[in-house]
Amino acid sequence: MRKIYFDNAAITRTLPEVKDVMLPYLGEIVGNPSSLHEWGDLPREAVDTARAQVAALIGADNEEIIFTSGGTESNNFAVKGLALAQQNKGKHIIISAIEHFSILYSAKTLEKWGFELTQVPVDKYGIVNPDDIRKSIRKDTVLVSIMHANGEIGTIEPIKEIAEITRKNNIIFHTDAIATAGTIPVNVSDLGVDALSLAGNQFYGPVGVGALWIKKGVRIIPFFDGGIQEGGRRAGTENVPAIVGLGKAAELARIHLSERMEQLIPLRDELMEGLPHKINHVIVTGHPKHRLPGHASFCVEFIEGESMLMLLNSKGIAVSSGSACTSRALKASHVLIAMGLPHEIAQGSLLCTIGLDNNINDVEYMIDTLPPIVERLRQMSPLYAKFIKEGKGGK
Amino acid sequence: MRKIYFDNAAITRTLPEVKDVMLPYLGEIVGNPSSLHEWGDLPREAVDTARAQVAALIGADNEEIIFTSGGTESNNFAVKGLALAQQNKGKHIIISAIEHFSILYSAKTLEKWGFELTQVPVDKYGIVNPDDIRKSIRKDTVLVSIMHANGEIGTIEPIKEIAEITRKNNIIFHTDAIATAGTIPVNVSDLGVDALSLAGNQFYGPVGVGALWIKKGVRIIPFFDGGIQEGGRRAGTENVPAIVGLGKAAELARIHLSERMEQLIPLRDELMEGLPHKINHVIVTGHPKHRLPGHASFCVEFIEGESMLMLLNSKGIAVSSGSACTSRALKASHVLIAMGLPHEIAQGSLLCTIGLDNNINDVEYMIDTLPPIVERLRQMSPLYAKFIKEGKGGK
Amino acid sequence: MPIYNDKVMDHFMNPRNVGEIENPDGVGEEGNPICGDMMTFYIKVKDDRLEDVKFRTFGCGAAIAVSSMVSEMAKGKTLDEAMKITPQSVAQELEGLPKNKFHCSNLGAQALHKAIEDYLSKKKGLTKDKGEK
Amino acid sequence: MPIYNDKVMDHFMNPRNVGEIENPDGVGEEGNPICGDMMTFYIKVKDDRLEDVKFRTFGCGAAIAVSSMVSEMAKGKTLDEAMKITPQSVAQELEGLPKNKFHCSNLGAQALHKAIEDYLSKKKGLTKDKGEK
Ligand SMILES: Cc1ncc(COP(=O)(O)O)c(C=O)c1O
Ligand SMILES: Cc1ncc(COP(=O)(O)O)c(C=O)c1O
Repeated sequence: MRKIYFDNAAITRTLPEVKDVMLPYLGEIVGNPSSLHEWGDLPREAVDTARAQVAALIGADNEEIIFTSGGTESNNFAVKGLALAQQNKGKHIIISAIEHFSILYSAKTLEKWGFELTQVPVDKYGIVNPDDIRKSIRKDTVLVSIMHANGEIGTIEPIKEIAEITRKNNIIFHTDAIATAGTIPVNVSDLGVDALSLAGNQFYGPVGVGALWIKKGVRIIPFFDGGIQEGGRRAGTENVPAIVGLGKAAELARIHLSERMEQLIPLRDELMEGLPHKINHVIVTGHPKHRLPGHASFCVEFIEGESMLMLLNSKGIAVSSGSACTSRALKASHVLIAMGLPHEIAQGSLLCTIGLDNNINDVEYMIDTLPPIVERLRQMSPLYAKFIKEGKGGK
Repeated sequence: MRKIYFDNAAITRTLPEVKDVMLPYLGEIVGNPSSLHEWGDLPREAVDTARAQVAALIGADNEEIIFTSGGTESNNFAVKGLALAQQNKGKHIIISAIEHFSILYSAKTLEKWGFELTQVPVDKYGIVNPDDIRKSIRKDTVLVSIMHANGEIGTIEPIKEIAEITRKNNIIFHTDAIATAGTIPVNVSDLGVDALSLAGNQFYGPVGVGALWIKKGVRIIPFFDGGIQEGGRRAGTENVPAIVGLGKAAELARIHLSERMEQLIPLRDELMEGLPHKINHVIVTGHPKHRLPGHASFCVEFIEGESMLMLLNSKGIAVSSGSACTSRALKASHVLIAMGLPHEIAQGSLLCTIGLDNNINDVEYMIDTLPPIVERLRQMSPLYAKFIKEGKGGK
Repeated sequence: MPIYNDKVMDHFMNPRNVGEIENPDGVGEEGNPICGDMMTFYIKVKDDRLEDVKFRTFGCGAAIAVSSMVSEMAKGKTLDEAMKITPQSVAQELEGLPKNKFHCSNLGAQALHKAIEDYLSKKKGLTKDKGEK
Repeated sequence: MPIYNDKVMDHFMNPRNVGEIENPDGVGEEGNPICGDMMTFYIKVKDDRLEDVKFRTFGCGAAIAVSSMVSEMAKGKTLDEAMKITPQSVAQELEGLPKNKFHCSNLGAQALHKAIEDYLSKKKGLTKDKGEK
């Protein structure tokens, strides 16, 4: 059977070039970068090279990059570490209503520790209005964290505009760029932010490694207490193979960024037009234009996402529903609800994230495969029966 | 030139069998264990297998294992998470004076958060007296964390005896078994502890992965906020290749544990006897018998560790001085100081950690190579000159 | 290891008794789309036995499989027997459900029970109002 | 990338001017073993110039390399010139030191300066007590 992987928001394939640079560090080369003897030299050099590669991807200085175990750690580190470092200044933080759980629940933890949290709303496309940030700022606001793009609806946020506001107000601004770094142009100076999270598994690098960029001079409290690795800011023996792989993935992403985007955008647009054209009562979620290159997301009315996902799976197609990272929670996505979608429509969330392995045939196969599946589930659905009888509930 | 790696406490070589099981997850198999489609099946199964392998190594139930990014995360998670989960009960914790920095500084962070910390002393061999734990327990003590063995002096602590005390007093007991799990028999029921940290890079598994075992029913506050991976206790996309590698390393360690110990112990004993026999004013640090199989540690008087390490390196031998993980801090080891060694003697710390790749020839080469190095540095040392003139300062 | 076993997958891929009964003797609805699962059961009763059972379900894979299994278990049973179908017995017949999907199997049995109760209360009414019909 | 550059390594592996001067004109000690680094410098002065410089050092690779470099830089210089040797100039001659090792280079220059001061204060004493000698 044909197999099509349309779930690149969940995890991307590690590229062969990335694997190749990791291999020597899986047994052949032994040594701890912190070691003073020569066994430490190669690993230390490899980590330094990777640091430069990651820095180059986002236009940062090498020493501003801190390696972490992934996106979730970077986000926990940023939100908690930046807030705690400033708690004498104030205890109010601002995030959006559609942040990833790793930001949202880190902020909720800060609430338990005595911080106050404001969640700014989003419009029907999932876009944060910079004016809402401006209005939410108080004298004791010390941190704003708004994601660069949302992995569930693909919408890209106006980070630059928000940064102008935080800068004027002297407030530290962190952005979760896990869905964007390595996928669209990300330059920390252009964006004007103070801290930025990224993760390897989102742009064809290894899983289990990420980075936090912190602008020189910005203070942060370490999240991992212990040894003095990463300049004393992140303890723990460096994960050399993964870091080396992240570096290579960053280099490849930097070099091939525009050609990758040129490959993905037409496929995305085809899918975003094709599905609602073929199936009634399908809503595109997220912004129609300001969105990630390979990201097409929908709500299919009257049916539930998991059953759609499973039937697509039976036809060889991998997609996601709701938050890619936590679809097992099976709660209506907080992102879709924040955009004003009713719960029953949010339940029909379908997320196709196209990657470098996909081509137009995959998209066409998807457009052909989904309609009978939707039809079948609708025939089973009491909501659809009601709608047909009463003409109610459709959007 | 001959190359001898005697720094297995810093990091061990990843075994080929471990690498082999990791390889398919570096590109060939794509998928997120949390995904509901079939791309999630293999990675999920692989993580479950690894969980069973790690559980088998320490005699635990599968669901009690939480995968982490390494030893430092496991220790941060345990100390902070177990203390915070019980803060309504009390805010006093007990650790030893020789814990790894990841325990020590996690405890110091808890102090900043309003907890009180007692550090129990150790004797001249680095052994914690269970009676000191008993005496330190207060009404509001909620957590005791004592390491199973110290990576710097090799001493194995009387965990079982301490567990009897904590159990009687209904206090949660965590042990940092990062230096022991996979190296000597570790069984959580035998030990009687409530939580235990381990890390792959200490027993020929991959770096960047560890585990925290928590006894069923023991409450912990997550350290990584975010998604619901690892049963909601550790957020973040699972590092499948590393987890799979950890599982394999655990299996190999379980099967070959006694033969590995039988290989290492004679080498260690040869070194521990040989060096002080060949060189005057060399002190064995740690317990002469209750110590890790491959672990030989010394203080060489009148000279400093790093210069010794560098001259050994120039002869092809890798050793450590002071804490393997943080030798760049270049502070006199808190472990040696806690054992009552004067600072100037602690500066001469030399740590040879023998691994599976070593044989008796390596040990003999070391015993032949070190004396002229020591002699040379002593000839340069003002302390030695003083000692020779005044007969003072030796031990 | 797929998240659902073969039996669950079979009932999900080939659900039995999907649809609606015209002029049903009883109808039971449980759950709501806001929570993610909703089931409507229709029954036809003859001689105190479930002559026919049909359902419509909005929900996840487990919800559909459970509905199908409940309909199959119920069909042909007496009303008393059918009222004894429990979430546990449904999950057992399905040879296990993922832990976080267990609530779905509650809904299946409950929707069936509601349909039976609907039938019983209608019958009571009918018995009382016999003359009028 | 080794933590020390070739020049530092050369001075560490082949330190110049190790040892003690018999009947030195000045002795300077800096640091202490508790902190991990200790250096003793011995000087011989002739016509206001450092005719000979020797040292003994207890410490890390950087401490030994710095001592060696200081001794080499100082030898042959006038006392005034030698007093102008700074931690920066030593580190520069060594073509750089790791950041966390920079304090070692402080000790080297300081120990030399102490030896010179020791000589100067002794000389003063000598000049005063000339008659007695
Ligand atoms: C925007 C965003 N932030 C954070 C994360 C969490 O990353 P991870 O699960 O790799 O730790 C994700 C995951 O895909 C994401 O899309
Ligand atoms: C006893 C002990 N605990 C904790 C650690 C920290 O482990 P890691 O640096 O791999 O995170 C080490 C490191 O060797 C150790 O020996």
